[in-house]
Amino acid sequence: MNLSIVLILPLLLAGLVLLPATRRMGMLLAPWAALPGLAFSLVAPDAYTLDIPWLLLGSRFGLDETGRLFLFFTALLWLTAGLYAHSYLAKDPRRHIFIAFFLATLSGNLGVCLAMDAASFYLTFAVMTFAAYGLVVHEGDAEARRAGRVYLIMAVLGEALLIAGLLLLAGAAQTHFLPEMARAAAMEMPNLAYALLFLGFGVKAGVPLLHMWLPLAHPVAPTPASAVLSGAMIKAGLLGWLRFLPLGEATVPALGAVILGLGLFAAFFGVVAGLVQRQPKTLLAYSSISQMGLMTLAVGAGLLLPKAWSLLLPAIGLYSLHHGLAKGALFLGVGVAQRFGRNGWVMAGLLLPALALAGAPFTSGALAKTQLKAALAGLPTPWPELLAWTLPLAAVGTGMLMVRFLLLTPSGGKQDDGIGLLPPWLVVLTAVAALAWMQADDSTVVAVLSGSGLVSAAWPMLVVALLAYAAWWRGWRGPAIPPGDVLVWLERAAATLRRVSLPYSFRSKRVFPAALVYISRICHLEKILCNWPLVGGLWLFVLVALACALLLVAHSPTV
Amino acid sequence: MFDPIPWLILSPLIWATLAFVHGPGQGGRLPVAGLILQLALAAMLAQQIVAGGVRVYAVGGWGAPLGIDLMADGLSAVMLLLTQTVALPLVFYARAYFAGHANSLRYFWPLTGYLLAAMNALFLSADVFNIYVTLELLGLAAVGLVALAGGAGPITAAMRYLLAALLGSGAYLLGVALLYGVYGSVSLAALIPLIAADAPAVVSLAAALMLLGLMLKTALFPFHIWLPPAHGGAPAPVSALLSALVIKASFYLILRLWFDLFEPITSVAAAQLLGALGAAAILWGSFLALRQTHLKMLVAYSTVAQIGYLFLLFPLATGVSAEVAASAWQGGVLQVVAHGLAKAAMFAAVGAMIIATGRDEISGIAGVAARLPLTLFTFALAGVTIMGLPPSGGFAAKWLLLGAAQASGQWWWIVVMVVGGLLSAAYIFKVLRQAFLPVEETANFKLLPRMLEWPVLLLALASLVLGLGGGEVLSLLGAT
Amino acid sequence: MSLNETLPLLVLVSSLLPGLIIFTLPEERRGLRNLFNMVGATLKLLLIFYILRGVMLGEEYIFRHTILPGLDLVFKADALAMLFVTLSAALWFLTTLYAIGYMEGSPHRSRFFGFFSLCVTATMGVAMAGNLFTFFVFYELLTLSTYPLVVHRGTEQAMRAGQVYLSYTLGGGALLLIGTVWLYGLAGQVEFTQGGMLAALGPEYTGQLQVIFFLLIAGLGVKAALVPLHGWLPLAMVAPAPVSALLHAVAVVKAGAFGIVRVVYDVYGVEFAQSLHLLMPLAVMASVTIIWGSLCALFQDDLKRRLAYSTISQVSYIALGVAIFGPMATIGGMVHLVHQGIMKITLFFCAGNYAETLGIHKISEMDGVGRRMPWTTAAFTIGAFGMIGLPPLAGFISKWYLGLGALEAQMPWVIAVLLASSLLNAAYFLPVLYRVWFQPRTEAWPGEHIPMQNGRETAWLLLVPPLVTAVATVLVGLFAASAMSPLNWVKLIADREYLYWLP
Amino acid sequence: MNAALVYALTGTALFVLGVAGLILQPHLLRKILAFNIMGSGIFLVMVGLAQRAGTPDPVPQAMVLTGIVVAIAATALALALARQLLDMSGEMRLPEEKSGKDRLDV
Repeated sequence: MNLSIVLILPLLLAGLVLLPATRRMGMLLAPWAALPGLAFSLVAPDAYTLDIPWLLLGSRFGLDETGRLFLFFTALLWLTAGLYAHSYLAKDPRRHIFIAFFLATLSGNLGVCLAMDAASFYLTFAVMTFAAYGLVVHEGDAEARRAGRVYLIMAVLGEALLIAGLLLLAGAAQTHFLPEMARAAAMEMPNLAYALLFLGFGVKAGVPLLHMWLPLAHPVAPTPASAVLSGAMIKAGLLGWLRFLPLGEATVPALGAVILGLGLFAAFFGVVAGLVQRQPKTLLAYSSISQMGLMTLAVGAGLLLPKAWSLLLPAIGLYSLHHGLAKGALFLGVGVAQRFGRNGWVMAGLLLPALALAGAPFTSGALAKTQLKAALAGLPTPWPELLAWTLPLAAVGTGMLMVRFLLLTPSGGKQDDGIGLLPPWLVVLTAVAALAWMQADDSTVVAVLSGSGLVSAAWPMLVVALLAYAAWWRGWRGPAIPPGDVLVWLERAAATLRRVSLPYSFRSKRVFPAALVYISRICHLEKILCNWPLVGGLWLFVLVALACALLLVAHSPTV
Repeated sequence: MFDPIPWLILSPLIWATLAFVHGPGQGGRLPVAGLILQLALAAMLAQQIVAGGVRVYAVGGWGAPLGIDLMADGLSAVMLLLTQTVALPLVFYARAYFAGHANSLRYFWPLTGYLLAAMNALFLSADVFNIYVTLELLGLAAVGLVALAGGAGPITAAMRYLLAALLGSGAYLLGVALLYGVYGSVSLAALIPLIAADAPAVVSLAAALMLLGLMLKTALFPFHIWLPPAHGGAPAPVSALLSALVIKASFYLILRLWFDLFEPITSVAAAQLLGALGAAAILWGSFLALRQTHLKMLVAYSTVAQIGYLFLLFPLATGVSAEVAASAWQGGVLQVVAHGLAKAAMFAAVGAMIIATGRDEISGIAGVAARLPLTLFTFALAGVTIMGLPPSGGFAAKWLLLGAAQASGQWWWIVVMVVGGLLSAAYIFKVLRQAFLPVEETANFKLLPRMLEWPVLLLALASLVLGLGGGEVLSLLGAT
Repeated sequence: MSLNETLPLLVLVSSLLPGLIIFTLPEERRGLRNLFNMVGATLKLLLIFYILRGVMLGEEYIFRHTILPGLDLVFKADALAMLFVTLSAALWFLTTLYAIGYMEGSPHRSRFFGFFSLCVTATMGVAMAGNLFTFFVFYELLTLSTYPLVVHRGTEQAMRAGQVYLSYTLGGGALLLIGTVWLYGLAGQVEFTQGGMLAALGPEYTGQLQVIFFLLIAGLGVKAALVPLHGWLPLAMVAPAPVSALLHAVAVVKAGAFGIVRVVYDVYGVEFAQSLHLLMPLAVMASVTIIWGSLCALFQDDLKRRLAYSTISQVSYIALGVAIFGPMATIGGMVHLVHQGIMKITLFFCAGNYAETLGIHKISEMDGVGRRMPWTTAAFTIGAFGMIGLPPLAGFISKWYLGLGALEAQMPWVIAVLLASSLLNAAYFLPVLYRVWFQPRTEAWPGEHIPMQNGRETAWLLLVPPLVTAVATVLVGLFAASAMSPLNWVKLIADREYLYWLP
Repeated sequence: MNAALVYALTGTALFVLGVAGLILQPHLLRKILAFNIMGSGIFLVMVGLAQRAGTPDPVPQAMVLTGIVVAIAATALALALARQLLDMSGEMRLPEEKSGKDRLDV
C-alpha cells in the first residue's frame, strides 16, 4: 500500500465530487475515503519513512508509534463520520460542496499524522485548517457565518504564529526534518520558537484565550463535521506539540509551568462555561476544551520533567484515543437523537461515551485517567499536591457536564430516514468500549480493575449523582455565558472602539494649488523679454561680461 | 581624385537657380536629384577625410590671402552629412506638403537651395570673413523662408528674425575687423598660431563680439525671443530646416571659434557664463514649451531648450583634463546631430498632424493616435531623442555630457540636464497624451499622402539609430 | 557572429519584429495579427529553452556592441538573467493568449499588441542586460513602451494614470541615470559580475559609492514601487487587465526589483554592500513597504486596486531578500521574483475575467461569483492563498527562505514583518474569498458580457491562462525541491553569488 | 593719435550709435537705417585699422566691398518686409513695440 494513496485519494475524490460529470461516482466513494488511511495505520511496517526529495522543500512522511495511534483513531473517526454524513446530508442539495471540503479536510488531517518534516506538516495542517472552514460555514445562516469568520481569523492567526515558530525552529536546528529537527533545536533552546509553536498549535487545541472559535464553530457545523472537528482535528494541535516541542529532550521550566497551568485552568474553565450552555453541541465543545486541558497539562509536565516523558507520551496517546472516540460518539449521537428522539436505546448509546468521558469504572476514561495520573506522579512540588485534588475535581466537573448534556439532548420529531446513521455510530460506540483496553499499558489495566482503582473511579460518579440530583431538585440553571465567552466581550469592546475612531479615508489632496497659479504668472515674463530694448540691453550686458571674462584670463599674470 | 568640396556648394546653387528660372511651383524634382547627389558627395568627402585627414581646396587656385580657401575636417564633414541627411527627406516631405499650395511654393525651392548652398559653404569656409558672408547669406535665405507663408504673423516674425540676424552678423563683422586690424589676416589657419603667440586685449573684445553675435543668431537664452514666432509661424518644412540646421550653423561657428581660434584666450569664467545661459535656456525653454497651447510653438520652444544643452559643452570642455574635454566635445557634437535629426522629424510630424486635423492647437489633435499612428509614432520617436532617453542619439550625447560633468566635478550641470530632461518629457507627453484621447467617429481627418509620413519616420529613426551607431560619428569627428 | 552571440539578440528580435509588423497591420487583420503574436511568443520560448539548457551546461551567451568608446551594449544570458527571461517569456505567452481573448472586439488592437510586444522586448533587454548601461537603456525603453498601454483606454482616468506613471518612472529614470553615469565615471564599464565589481575601488570612494547606491535604489525603487515611490502603481491599474497583469507580474515592477538584485549582487557585490552598511536601510525600506502596501490594500473596494496595493507589498519581498545578507535570504528574494509573478498574474487574469465576463470591478459586487465562475474563482483562490503564503503554494517557499535567511543574518525582526504581512494578506484576501464562495447572490450581475455556454463560464482564451498559472503556482511550490524548479535554479545562482558559501 | 585710430574710433562710435538705434528705435525704417549706420561703422573700422605703414591693404578693401553688397541685399530685404508689414498691419513697428513713441509714423 502506497502512502500517497492515503493522502491523494481523498483529494481526487473531492475533485470527482466537484465535477458535475463524475459527481455520482464521487459521492458514492467519498464515505470510504478514510479507509486507506485506517488500513495503512494497521499494516504499515514499524518506523516507516518515505522521503520525497522533490516535494516542497524536500519532504518526509513516516509513521512512528505516536503517529500510528493518531492516524488510527483519526482515520477511524473520519471513516465513520464520512459514512454518517452520507446519510445525514442525503437531502441537502449542496451536499457535494460539503463532501468536497470534508474530503480535503480529511486529507489534511491524515497528512498531519504522517508528515515528518516541518514544511509538509505545515502544509497538511493548513490544508486541514482552511478546508475545515467550508465545514463550519456549510449551514450558511448568520450564526454559521459568524462562527466561520471567527474561525478563520483565529486560524489565520494560528498559521502565522506557526510559520514564525517553525522558521525560528528550523533556523536553530538547520534542518526541517523530524525528528532530528526537534532534537537539534533542543540544543539551541529557541524559547521564542517554542512559545510561538505552543500558541500556534494552541489555537487548534483550544488553549484558553485561543479557544474562542471552538464553541462557536464546533456546534454550527453539520454533525459529522462537528464530530471530526472535536474528535480528530483538535488533536492535530496536540500532535503538533508532540512533534515540535523538545519533549523528553530538555527542560523548559517557564514554558512548561505556563502550559501546565493553562491546561489545568482549561480543564475547569471548560466545565464551568459548558455547564451553563443551552445547546448540547456547544456544551460538548466546552467539554472538549476541558478535556484538551488535561492533555495540555500533560504536555506541560513533559516540558518540566523530560525523564517522565517516556511514561507521559503513551498516556497522552491513550487519552487522545479515548477522548477522540468518545467525543466523536457523543456528537454523532446528538445527530441520532435529533432523528430518532430520546429513545431508550439512543440514551443508552449516549450514556456509554458520556460515562467514558467522566471516567466511570470499566470505561476507557478510567483507563486514560489512571495512566495519566501515574505518568504525572514524578512532577516537582507543588504540582503533585495540586493535581492530587484538582484532577478528581475535574472528573466530577466532567461528570456534571455529561449529566447536563444528557438532559439537553434534543427530543426531535421522529424521522425514519436516519437509519443510515446508526451503523457508523455503533462502530464508534464499539470502539469507545473496546479500543482503549487494547491500547492501555498492562499495569494500567491492572490498576483500573483493581479494587482501589474501581473506587477512585467510582466515587466521583457518586458525587456527580448527588450533585445532579440536588441541582435538579433545586431547579438550578445557572447564569448564562454566551457561547464564545471572551470573544463576545471583545466584540463589544471593538464595536465601541469603532464608534469612537473615525474611519481613515485615503483621499488625494491637491497640494500647492497656489503655487501653480504663481508659476503660470511666470509666463508673463516671456512677453516682457520680447521687448527689443530689454533684449538689446541684455545682449550688451552679456557682451561686456563675456569680454571681461575673456580678458581676465588672457591678461592675468598667471597665464 | 575627384574633389567633392566645390560641388557641395555649387549643386544647391545650380538647382536653386534653375528652380527660380523654372517658375513658381515648379522644379520639385531637381532638388531631389540635387540632394541625393549632395548626400553622396558629403559621404564621399567624409570618407576622404577619414582616409586622408583634413582637406583644403583653394577656389580658383588662388589661395590665401587673396583667394578663398575651403577646408573640410571631421567636424565639417559631420555637419555637411547632417545637413544633407536632414534636407533630403524634407525635400520629399515638402513636395507633398506644398502640393496644391503653388503660392507658398513660389520661392520655396530657390530659397531652400540658397540656404543649403550658404550652409555648405559655411561649413567649408576656412576664413572668418568668408564665414561672415555665408552667415549673412544663410540668414537672408532663412528670413525669406520664414516670410514665405505671408500674412502678418510670419512677416513680423521674419522682420524680427532679420533684425536679430543683422545685429548678430554686424557684431561678428566688427570682431572680424578688429582681428584683421591686429593680425592682418582672416584665415583661420593663419590666425590660430598668431593668437596663441600673442593676444592683446582687443582680441578678447573681438572674440566677445563674434561669439555674442553668433549667440544671437543661435537664439541662446535670453536672445531667443525671435525664434519661437519665426519657427513656429513658418510652414512645417521650413520650420524643420530652420530648427534643425540653420541655428546649428551658427553654433558650429561658435564651436570653431571657441575651440580652434580663441582656444588660447578662453577662460573658465567665460565658459561658465555660457553654461549658465545654456542652463537658463534649458529650464526656461522647457518650461515655456510646457505652457504652450499650439503645437508648433511648443516644438519651437523645445528648440530653445535644446540649444541650451549645446552650450553646456563649453563649461564641460574648458579648463578640464583633455579626456573630459574630449568627451564633452563629442557629446556636444552628437547633441547637434541628434537634435538636428529629431527636431526636423518633430516639426515635420507636427506639420502632418496639423494638415490632417486642420488645427494647430494641441487640444485639436485628439484621436491622432488612432488615425495617424505612423505620424504619432514618428513624433514619439523624435521625442525620445529630445527627452534624451535611451537608446537615442540624444541619450548618447547626454551620457557623454553627464559623464564629463561627473568627471570634472561640475555636478550642477548634471542637475540641470536631468531636470531639463524631465521637463522635456513633460511637454512631449503633453502632446502624446492629447493624441491618445478618443475622438468621435465623425471627426474629419484628412487623408495624408504617404510622403508626409514615411520620410519623416526615416528621420526619426535615424535619430534613434544614432544612439546605437554614435561611435561612427565620433570616429569621423575625430579624423584629422 | 557565432551562434552564442546571436542567440541573446534573437530572443529580443523574436518579440521586437512581430511587434513592429503588428503596428503596420490594419485593424481587421485579426488572424494574421494573432499568428504573428503567437509565433513570436512560441519562438521566444523555444529559444529560451535552448539557452537554458546551454546555461545549465556552462555555455556562455554574450553579445557585445560598442556604441561609444568605453560604452558597450551587452546582452548576457547568465543564470540570473535566464531566471527573469524565462519567467517573462512564459508569462508573456500566456498573457498574449489572454489578451487576444480579452481585447476581442475592442478598438486599436494593432497598436495595443504592437506596444505589448515592445514592452516584452524591453523586459527581455532588462533581463539580459550585461552591464548597467544596457540595463538603463532598456529600463527606460520599458517606461516608454508601457505608457501607451496604460493610457490605452483613452479615458480621462487612464490619462491621469498615465501622467502619474510617467512622472514617477521618468523621475526615477533620471536618478538612475545620474547614478549610472557617476558609477561609470568612477569605475569605467560597470559590467554585471558575479560577486560585484566595486570592491576593488579604494576606501576613499566609500562616501561616493554610498550616495550612488542611494541614487540607484531610488531610481529602481520607483518601478519596484518601494514606499514612498509607489504612488503610480495603484493608479496604473486602470489599464486593461492583460496590461495590469504584465505591469504587476512580469514587466515593470519586476524590472525594478530585478534591477535592485543586479545592483546589490552584480554591481556592488553583496559582501561589499554589506561592508558599506547599505543593506540595512534597504531592508528597512522594503519592510515598511511590505507593511504599508498591505495596510492600504485593506481599504480598497476596487478589486484591481486592492491587487495593486498587494503588489506593492509583495514585490518588496524581493528587495527584502536582497537586503538581508546571506544565501538563504537571497534564495528567498530571488525565487519570489518568479513566484510573485505567477501568483499575481493569476490574480489579475481572474480580476480581468470578472470584469470582462460579468462586469464586476468592485469587491462589493463579487457576492457568490464562485458559483457562476467556479474555475476562475478557484484560480483566484489559489493565487490569494499563495499570496498569504500558505503551503504548498509558491508564496510559502519564498517566505520560508526569507525567514530562514533573516535568522541566518541575525535579523529576527524580519520574521515579525513577514508575519504581519501574512496576516494582513489574509485580512484583505480572505473576505474576498468568503464573498465569492459563501455569500449568496442577491442581485443581477453588473454587466454580463459573456453568457454561460454549455457549462463554460467564460471564453476559453480568458479561462485557460489563469488556470495554467494557478496550476503553476501549486506546482512550483509543491515541487520546489525538484531539480527543475525555480527554487533550484535560484539556489544555483545564490551558490555563485556567495562564493564562500558551500551548500 | 594717428589717422587710422581716428578712423577706427569714429567707426566704433558709429557702430555703437547703430546698435543703439537698432535696439531702441521702434520704427522699422529707423531700425533699418540704424543697421546701415552700424555697417558703415564696421567698414570704417576695417579700413582704418588695416592701414599698415601708410600703404593701403587691398584685402580689407575687398572685404568692405563685399560687405557693402551684403548690406545692400539685407537692407533691400528688410525694406521689402517692412513694406509688407505696413500693408498688412498699417504699422511700421513690431507689435511688441507699439507703445513706443514715433514721430516718423507714416
